[in-house]
Amino acid sequence: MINPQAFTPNEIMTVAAARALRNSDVCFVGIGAPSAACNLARLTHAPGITLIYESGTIGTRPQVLPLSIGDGELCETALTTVSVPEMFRYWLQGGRITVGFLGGAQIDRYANLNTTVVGPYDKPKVRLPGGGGAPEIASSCGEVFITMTMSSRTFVERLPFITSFGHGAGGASREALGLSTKGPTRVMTDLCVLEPAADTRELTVVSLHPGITREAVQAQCGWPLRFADELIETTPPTAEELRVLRELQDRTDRAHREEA
Amino acid sequence: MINPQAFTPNEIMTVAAARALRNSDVCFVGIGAPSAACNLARLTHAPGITLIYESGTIGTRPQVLPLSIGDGELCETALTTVSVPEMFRYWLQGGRITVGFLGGAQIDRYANLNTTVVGPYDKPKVRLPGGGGAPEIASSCGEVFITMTMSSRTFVERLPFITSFGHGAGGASREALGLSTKGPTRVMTDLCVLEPAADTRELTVVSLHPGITREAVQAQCGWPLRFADELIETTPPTAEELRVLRELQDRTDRAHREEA
Amino acid sequence: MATLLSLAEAVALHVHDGDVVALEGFTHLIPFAAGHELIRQRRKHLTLVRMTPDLIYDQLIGMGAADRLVFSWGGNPGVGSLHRLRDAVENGWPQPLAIEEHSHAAMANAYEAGAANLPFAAFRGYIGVDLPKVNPRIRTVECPFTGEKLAAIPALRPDVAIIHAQRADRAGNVLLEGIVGVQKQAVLAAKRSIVTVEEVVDRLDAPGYNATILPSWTISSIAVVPGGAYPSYAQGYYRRANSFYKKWDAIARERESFLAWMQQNVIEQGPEAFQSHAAAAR
Amino acid sequence: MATLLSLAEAVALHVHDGDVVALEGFTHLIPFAAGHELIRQRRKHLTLVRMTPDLIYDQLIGMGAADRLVFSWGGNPGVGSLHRLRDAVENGWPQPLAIEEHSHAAMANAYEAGAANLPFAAFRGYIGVDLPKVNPRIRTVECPFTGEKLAAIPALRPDVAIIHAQRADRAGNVLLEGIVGVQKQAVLAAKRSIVTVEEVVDRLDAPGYNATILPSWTISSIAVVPGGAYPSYAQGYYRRANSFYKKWDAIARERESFLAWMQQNVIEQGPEAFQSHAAAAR
Repeated sequence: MINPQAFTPNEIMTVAAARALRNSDVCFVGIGAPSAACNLARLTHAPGITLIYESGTIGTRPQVLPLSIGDGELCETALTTVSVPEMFRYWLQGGRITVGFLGGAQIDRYANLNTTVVGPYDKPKVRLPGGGGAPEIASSCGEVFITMTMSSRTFVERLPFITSFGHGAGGASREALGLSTKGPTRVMTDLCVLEPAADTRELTVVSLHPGITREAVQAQCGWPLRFADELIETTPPTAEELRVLRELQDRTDRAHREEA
Repeated sequence: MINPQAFTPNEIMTVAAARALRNSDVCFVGIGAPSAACNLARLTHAPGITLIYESGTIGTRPQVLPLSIGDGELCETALTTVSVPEMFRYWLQGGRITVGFLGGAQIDRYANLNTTVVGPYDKPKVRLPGGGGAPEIASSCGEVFITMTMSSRTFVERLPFITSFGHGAGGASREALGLSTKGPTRVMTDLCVLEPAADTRELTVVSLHPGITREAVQAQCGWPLRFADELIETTPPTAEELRVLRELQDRTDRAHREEA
Repeated sequence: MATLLSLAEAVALHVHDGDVVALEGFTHLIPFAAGHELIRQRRKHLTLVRMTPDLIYDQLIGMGAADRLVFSWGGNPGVGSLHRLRDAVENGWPQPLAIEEHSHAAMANAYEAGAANLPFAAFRGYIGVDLPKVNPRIRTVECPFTGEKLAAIPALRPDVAIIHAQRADRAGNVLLEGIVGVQKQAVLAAKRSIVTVEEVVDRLDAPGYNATILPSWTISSIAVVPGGAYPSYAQGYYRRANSFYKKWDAIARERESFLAWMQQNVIEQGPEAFQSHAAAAR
Repeated sequence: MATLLSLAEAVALHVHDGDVVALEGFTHLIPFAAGHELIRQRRKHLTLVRMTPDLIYDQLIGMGAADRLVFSWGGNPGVGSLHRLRDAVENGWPQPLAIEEHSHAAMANAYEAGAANLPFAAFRGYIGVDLPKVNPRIRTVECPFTGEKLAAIPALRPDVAIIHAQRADRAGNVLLEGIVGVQKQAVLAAKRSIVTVEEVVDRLDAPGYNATILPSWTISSIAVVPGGAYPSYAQGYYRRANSFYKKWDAIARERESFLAWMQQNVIEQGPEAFQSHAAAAR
């Protein structure tokens, strides 16, 4: 028997992200937490969800989570697989994706993300992987969900580099750039869920995970956090959600152990 | 037994066109005489020639001539078939075609072609089919071969409309437009073969088909024709060429009669 | 998600008078049955978009469905003229037809740009020719790196794209194979789309991992019309009726013979007639 | 027409010091064996182009083959950093590495433009982000119809493209299937190309009419290297060695362990070693 009270911070982050997805969504999936969340949604409340990976696989239904965005499992279980130029031109830029998932090394209060460098670009202290698909996922998807583990080194007052655009300097920053997509609408962390305020677009804690205090969240954030007036507690994962997620992770671990 | 002396004007035009093709050519094929010529070349001296039809079929080897540029036979015998945007972008514009075949309703002395209108564009006397692939075939292929039946209504002093660009007003007209492709290098007719003069680029008769006089050719041309100093007689079709061509035409007629 | 409707329902729902409509299919998979349904439902004032108008647009134009034609090659392939198209352009019968004319390369690029949600396409084209003098929708764009001037064309974004395909699965995913033309681009570029299919199957049996498939959620409605591409063809189902293309020349040459043929074969028929036509071409 | 050569001959013939070289393969079909041959032949001063540098560019950079890197995502997928890439950028070891950085969308479009013989690509990208401030090869272009400003990137036209594919036929036509990435575009965009294949067969057995096939005359040379994509994979032949991707993190973290591994597994080996690696991942 699964004890629904006993879940890890990572599990509730993944479950919260999965719940945000609808059966009708067409979802551009990143690796790691987004991939687990999207497939958890598919295996629970959203069996009709369309998962797209930037490697070109459309409508994929992996039995185990891929390590990369281009594992053979994704192609074998997909409705079809297109070239990478087609993926970025017809499908992402084409405006056909309802939800894009992003993560990042750093985020600011307006949900702008940095995955490029820490320190100056020309003389970086830490060279991060770079943008990949993120800059255009951030602008072309109907809305963007972000999953990140909170810490004061990752939730920062000021980004050294904007790799993908969230709500810029807040307010109508997106509209000012001609963007008609919503941008980040939800940030799922290991401690809480944040959403941009309707007016300022500043990220606001709307839901605390069970047992997490305001102070605990603030301690892991580099700017003074806003909390929603009607702050609620995140509904804990159900036994069924935990069972499906753990089975998925187990299948994945077994599969990755088996091969060479 | 085939009598190589007994050939039709259309047959020698097709044979002359076929002979101009090399085994290493990648050829963009139009319908009608070009299609017969290209497949005759493939079935005789150029078995390695690559035939491409604008419908997307690459490396096709039809057993019968297609009626349209998209008959099923072309796809079934092709190395592969790509989308039409890809055909025009990667393959034609990509500069991968060595020879493009064109025909037209009208031609002028610089091998510019009209397949658009007779009379004013806005109030046409005769509305012709239009350019289709021709404008970009004329500019993107390494060189262009033209096949047309001669008559003073089709070989005209002045075109009412330039659908595809040959040598413009002659001389360095192509270079002036930034074109590095050769444009029309040979015009095969039912009476003779013409080539642009090295300097002026005016079409010049270089070879008369057997039994055809200069006067007979001039009678079917709307401008005063130039003849090469070393005018030769076109080598008549061989018995083998006529046999292969007629068998191809017979197979084609039978196939088109058989279906509904 | 694509809804499964009868052809009459799909046309009634998605195609309105005055719409910009693209029926595509490059020689192969031309949606003839859907075109006939547009005629039966008396759609008017359409802007018809198609690279190769072919017989189906000859029929629509001759029946007075179109105010405007956007095209790149308007002939009966391998046979000759489209007489109804010519009669409309040359003589304004049954009504004047405005034309917007391009090259194949331009239209293929314009559909591509539409599918990719770009406002225009740049390409190497129209060099030295007269079409840009008569079509203001052909412009130039300068490469911001080399300064080179390229031809530019606005993206095609039809109100409705209508295509024919081999088959759909029960979830409404559609497979095309063979000469696939610009159909995928046309559907992705359009606001709404109708796909007629030969059959609906439990499993698509797509050839390989990279088959040309339109997911259900990219299509508005699907209608099952066996033989719906006749006298064009559906690779793997029936062959092109080349002989009908030749016969059309005589049918369409005179207004009277054309109207009589349309009355008998289109107005008084339904999509079910296509099944037997195509069966003869198998 | 593609010539059939040994991998060593193909690399010696087509890749020169200072060349712009693109080894492509999006997670799938990464040409590892060819990358190792570049290292064994001690190519220097290369500009390496690749959307996702992956382990193979970590190895080339760590061995000092590259002066410059053009890329859009430089990590070990699902694992973490590319330590050799970081060491080169952060510390200039074993030599400084200039970088030209793009997004995936930009590079995919730039290869596409190269294959299409266009000087640049226009796309909707880089909105609100900092990369255009540090990369002068990102500019804008204005739509000549709507006035809208789009991002522009120069076409990629490498000196040499190197890819791995499932198989070639005896005429040298090459089949790719599965996750096909940007490889076809890279080959068509490049001046020269090398394709390593799992096998040469009498008949390609292409899946369907629309398979991804590079005709022989679009390829410079083909080399048969079974397993040549390991630890990446070849759909239908062997699986991705995800465990090696994880192991690489420890191997590459320190300069000494990296150099020792390269000496033993690359310098002292040949392409034939890949067959047994891949066999283990079958």
